[in-house]
Amino acid sequence: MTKKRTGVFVCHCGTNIAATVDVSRLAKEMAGEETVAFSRDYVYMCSDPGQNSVIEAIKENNLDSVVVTCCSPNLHEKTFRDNAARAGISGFTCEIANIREQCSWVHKNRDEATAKAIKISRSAVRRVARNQSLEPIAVPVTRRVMVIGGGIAGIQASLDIANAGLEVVLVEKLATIGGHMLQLSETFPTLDCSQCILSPKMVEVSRHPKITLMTYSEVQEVSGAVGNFRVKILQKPTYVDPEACKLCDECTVVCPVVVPNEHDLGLTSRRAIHIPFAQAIPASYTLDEDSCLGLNPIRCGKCKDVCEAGAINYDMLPKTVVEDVGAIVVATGFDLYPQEKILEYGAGNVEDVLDGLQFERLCSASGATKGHVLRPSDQKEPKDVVFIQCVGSRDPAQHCAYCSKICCMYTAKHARLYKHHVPDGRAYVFYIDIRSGGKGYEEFVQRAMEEDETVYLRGRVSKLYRKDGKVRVLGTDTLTGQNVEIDADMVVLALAMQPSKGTEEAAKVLKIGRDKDGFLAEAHPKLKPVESVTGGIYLAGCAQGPKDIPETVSQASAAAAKVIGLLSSDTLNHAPTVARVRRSHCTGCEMCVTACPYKAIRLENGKAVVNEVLCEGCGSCTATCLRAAIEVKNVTQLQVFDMIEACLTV
Amino acid sequence: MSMEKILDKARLNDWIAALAKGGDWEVHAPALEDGVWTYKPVGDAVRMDHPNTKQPPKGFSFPQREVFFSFEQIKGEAPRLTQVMPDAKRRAVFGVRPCDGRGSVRMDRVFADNVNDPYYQARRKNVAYVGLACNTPPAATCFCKSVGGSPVSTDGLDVLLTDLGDRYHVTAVTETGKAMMAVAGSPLADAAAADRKRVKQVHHEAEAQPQRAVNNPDAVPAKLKASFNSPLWEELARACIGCGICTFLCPTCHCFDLNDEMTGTVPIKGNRVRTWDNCQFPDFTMHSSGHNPRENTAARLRQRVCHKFQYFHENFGMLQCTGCGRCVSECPVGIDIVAVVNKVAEHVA
Amino acid sequence: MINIQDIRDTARDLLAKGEVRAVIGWRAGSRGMAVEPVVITAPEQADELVWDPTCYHNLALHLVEDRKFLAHARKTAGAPIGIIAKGCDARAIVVLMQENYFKREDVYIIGVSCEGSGVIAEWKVARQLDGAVPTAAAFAGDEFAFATAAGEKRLPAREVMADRCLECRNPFPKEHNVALGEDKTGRALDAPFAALARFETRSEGERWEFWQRQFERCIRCFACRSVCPMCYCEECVVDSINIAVAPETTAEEKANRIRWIERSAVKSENITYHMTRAIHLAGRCVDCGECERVCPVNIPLRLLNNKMEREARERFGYEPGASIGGPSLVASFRDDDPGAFIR
Amino acid sequence: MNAAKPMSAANPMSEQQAYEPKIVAFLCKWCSSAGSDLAGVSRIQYPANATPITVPCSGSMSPMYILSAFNKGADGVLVSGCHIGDCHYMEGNFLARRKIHLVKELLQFIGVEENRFRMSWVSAAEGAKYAQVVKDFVEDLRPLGPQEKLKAQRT
Repeated sequence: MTKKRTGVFVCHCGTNIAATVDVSRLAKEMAGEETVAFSRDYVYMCSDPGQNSVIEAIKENNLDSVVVTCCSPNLHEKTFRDNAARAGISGFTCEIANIREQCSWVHKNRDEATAKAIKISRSAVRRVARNQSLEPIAVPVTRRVMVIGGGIAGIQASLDIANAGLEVVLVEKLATIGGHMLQLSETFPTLDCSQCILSPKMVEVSRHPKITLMTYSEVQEVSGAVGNFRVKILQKPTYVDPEACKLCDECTVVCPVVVPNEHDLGLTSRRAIHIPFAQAIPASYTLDEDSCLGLNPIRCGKCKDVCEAGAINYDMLPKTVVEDVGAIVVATGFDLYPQEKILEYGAGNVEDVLDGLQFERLCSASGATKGHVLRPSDQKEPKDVVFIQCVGSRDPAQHCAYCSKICCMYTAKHARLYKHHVPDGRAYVFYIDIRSGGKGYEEFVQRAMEEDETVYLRGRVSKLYRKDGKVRVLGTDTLTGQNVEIDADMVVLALAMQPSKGTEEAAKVLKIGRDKDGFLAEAHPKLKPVESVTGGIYLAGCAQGPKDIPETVSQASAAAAKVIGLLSSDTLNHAPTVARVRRSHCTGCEMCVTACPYKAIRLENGKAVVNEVLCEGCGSCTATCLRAAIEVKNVTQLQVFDMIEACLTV
Repeated sequence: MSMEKILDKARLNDWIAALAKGGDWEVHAPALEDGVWTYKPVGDAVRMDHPNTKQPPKGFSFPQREVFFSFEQIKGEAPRLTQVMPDAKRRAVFGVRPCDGRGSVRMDRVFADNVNDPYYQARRKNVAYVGLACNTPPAATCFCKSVGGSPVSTDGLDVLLTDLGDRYHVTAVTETGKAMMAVAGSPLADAAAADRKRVKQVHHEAEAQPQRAVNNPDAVPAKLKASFNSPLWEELARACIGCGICTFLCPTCHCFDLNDEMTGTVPIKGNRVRTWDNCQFPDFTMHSSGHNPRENTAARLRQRVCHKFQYFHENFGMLQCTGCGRCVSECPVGIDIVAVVNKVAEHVA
Repeated sequence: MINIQDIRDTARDLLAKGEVRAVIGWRAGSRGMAVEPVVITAPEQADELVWDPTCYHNLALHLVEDRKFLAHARKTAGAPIGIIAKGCDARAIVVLMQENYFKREDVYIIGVSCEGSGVIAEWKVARQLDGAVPTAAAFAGDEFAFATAAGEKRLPAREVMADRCLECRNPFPKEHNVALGEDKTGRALDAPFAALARFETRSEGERWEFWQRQFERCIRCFACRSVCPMCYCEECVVDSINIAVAPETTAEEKANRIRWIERSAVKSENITYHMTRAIHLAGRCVDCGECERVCPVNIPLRLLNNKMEREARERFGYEPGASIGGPSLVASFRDDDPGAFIR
Repeated sequence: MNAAKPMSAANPMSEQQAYEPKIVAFLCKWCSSAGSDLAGVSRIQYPANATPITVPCSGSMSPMYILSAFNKGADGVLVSGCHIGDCHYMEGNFLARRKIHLVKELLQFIGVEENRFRMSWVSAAEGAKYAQVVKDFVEDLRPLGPQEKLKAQRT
């Protein structure tokens, strides 16, 4: 094995590093390392002249490897690896020593910081001394995409991707696509009808030749990696053949089972066999097996009897479908924070206290009251309506710490809609702050206050309870310092948004990370907002965090653009830092096979064999192998051993 | 001054104290620690009721680890070496059994006859062995007599003690031994005629104790030579697990390995270190090519046995084995060098 | 009580019918009372086989040796190999099969039950016999019978049995093709992990004082790993040179073996060696206690291995040697593994 | 006997002040290393005692790394990975949790001070937590003095 000729390039990062770390001493110390043939410091290594100087040094000094001691590898590892490649050496013989984030920025004492920077850099030098020159592995990709979730985010992403010519499989858990947006009455800040703008998109999805729609379906299992995922989907039986169904509605008439209608959030009821709503896509009925008397002609069978088209089939079975896709967009949306958890507001047990979505349904022309705002308890028009913002949001002590972002706007919208329906009514809004960032948003809120004469009260509601046929609301107006007491006909709570149950399930199945609040974690909060930490899996909509429709649509399109970019060529570059088996030491004990999270290792003739395409280089195998018979290239045990020594060198 | 003395057992400690004080000796004696008889620097009371120590006193002249020199390498410069010699402390080792005394004679042959090993010699010249004759019934594994030794042999010892019940009979064997006895002062009394007579009788009885035996030892070297390709070795080594007990506990095994131990410093520093090596380990004869000339336990067992009973004899005119029986009693699977030698010899005949 | 003739007949039969190519068992040794492992290949050798309380050896080790021997000689096994196996031997065989070291069908297990007894600890016997040299040992119910020059001496099993057998939880070889002797599982003369529990009452400082004395004594003869059926690696990670070489092994690989520890038998290196071994045995050690028995300097290695075994059992519900098909301890996990120690 | 006490009693005051614990901090690339980056970005100051080694995943932590760091003279060893459920490689930290539990137990069993070894979950968003983990560790290590138990003697 010939000794490496490493170049060390110490970056000052202006004063970011140089103010705390003695960069010239660092460069000098590194020159003393056995394998270092060249070492220098420079004010901005990542600048054009900086990068060019690295190329020059590589060529002039015949270097075969590079250590750049600078900022986090998350920022410039790619820069310097590409740069090394430009100089004709493998990018994988370039390593970054992070002496900024992990050193100069967190220590003040110059001697201590310099000493630590020397250790970090020496560690990188010793590591690179054993780095192999590697080339990326080209992996053929499946140019199909799965979108999970059929709300506006999933719909938008599907359409954008399909319009770019890629095949899309759209998986929706419910019997229809549309999501929460379809439940909304009008949308801020333009007050255009939600259904009117969404249903054309739904139709487009259903008719798009590149989109396969799978409703009433759930993703069960995902294997593989970016470029080549294999997804198992469970299609639940609807017991109705959508091809045969004539949408005559005879079946619902005879169905004896009446249950609350989810689409109307329980404000109306439906039958066990039902169509979620008139514009459902696919336009077909679903027999909900949980409430049905038994899918059995002996027990009931009325719907089957009445169906002239013979569309109803009690023997329909769940079906598992396997789809191969190259990328996945997760758009599994949100749920409202449960009203049951809001003990201070009666935990959902006080009549005429509604959540925001229920109020949407009250205002909606397709809703329970056909667009008349009538309170549920007595179907009378409410004259005093209290809207409470930040219910469950911004309350780290009891509920969610985060701001749900859209409640200020939709509460203003609710107040305005109410006033438009009941011009002589009085609308009160309790708020903490008004957050109305967005095009036309502030003006919208102003109009709610001024044109629609909504009374905005800055303060929290401490308590509400039923009193004399009304809801007594006790609050404080912190601006006047006075206690407020309102006997309301109806109260609407702007409940926090939380990740939907489906989001939680999707995270589990896809094994992607979630943040502390349970929303899907993006790879980088600023620079990779639509990427999950797992390659090939992208995020759209409220599954990633609370957002309104325009933002959701933007994010969905952004995710689509990422997917289209990813799948724009037939192959993907897979990092070559994958596991390698030392066959002489492998005994075939299979521990690595069991430990590998990617099922990338198998036994062949009694020895482990790595599928380099599936291997992500996590090193679980290395740590599990008792005989050091499997290691990740360029992070070998010997390299870590050398790094440990470098860290402890005196 | 007479060569023979009598030491009241109760005054053994006085002699040892005198050695430490008057003679500047660091005295070591067997101590029982966690069930293991080990030579330890003498603390309070010395007991010498040990059957034999688990390890022979070989380590006093040939420690398991010995630093030869330290080195330092600054990049681009010639390495700087500094020889590290053993300390000059004189060590008196009490309670050495005659088989181990004879072991020392054999170690001397290797490291101090034709070859000048400065580290060995520097230690050896400062070690004195105060032997203890074996006059209790021998262990089931003892066979010193059949390999030319005796339970009362003085070979390799400086002083020989013989247990006479409440007293020791003390004989100087070498000039060093005499000097050690000279610093004793009053604890060592002249041996009376009765004591001399008694000791002779004790020695005679000890030598008469029955032991297992290597049969016809004089013929063994030649027979082993003829056995080199015998399939019997495979059979004999079938149970061998390849551990290093037999040779690491042997009073005459002397193979070693050299390694550089780095200190994890900048500039690079380290020590060139000699450690015991072990012919029973697979890596002992491993070539860098992957070829191993002694590729199985049979070849390795043969090496051990033949070294003791043939090669050493060819080189130095004596059997290397001193019959201490450690390799027999400690073998995890009961491989018995006496049985092995006898079986092979018998087979060849 | 197992009749030795039954063992011999079984072995003879299997060999005669060619159902096995050899039988691993014990025969009388040449030094004192202890038996020695033997591999017999002919029916007439069956009469050499013995079964007594000095059958300490975990014969699974010799299965490993057999596989290595075959691999080295580039021979294929052909018929299965027979092995006489105590409870602990059988557990070891199960772990080896779990790790694909053998296929089940390649091994014919002649299980022998310890029947509520166990093997002796020689040092305990020596202490009790007070100078008398035993030349043979035999099971005698709750006692052991020793033949000495002064005639037969009997000692209570409880007094001279090896600690590992006193604490044994599974003295019956559950995995077997044929089993001899009565299943007396559940009999434990001492509570499992009794010695460990006693040791753990010591303070941190006392523990360190104890262990450093033990490890300082280690001479690195590697008898502990040589005798261990689980230490079947071609080459131990602590050996810093490349013994195992395949045709494709590169010069770089040969040069790049890590020296996790130096060859010097000094405290720090000895500790690292023994800790490495304990970690590598976690979930694999079946507590046959052979490492402790063979240690020439009496390092209580069972304590270390027991510690790992009990952790695996109590924290992870894992029992080594319980099933051939189960996942290995450190290659698997449960969602509710304890994590309170993590900040 | 408490090993910590004689150590601090034996060392004169000046040496005590000079003693700075040397920590090797194994950080997983995706969470803890990113978390430490965030500490940097947020300019959260913490002691310079811990030298980071970035490994792909806490699941890649061979127990040998920990033993080796102590053998080479680390006064403390830190292993930090993603929170359970957040592993970039899905299951690596589950494997690590089990394996490292055993190493930790073994270290304590042979009498190495509990505070010499530490494991933490630090996410990419927990810069402040990383700083706190290091701060706490250094404080806990200080009274223990230099780690001599497992450190190789090379003279």
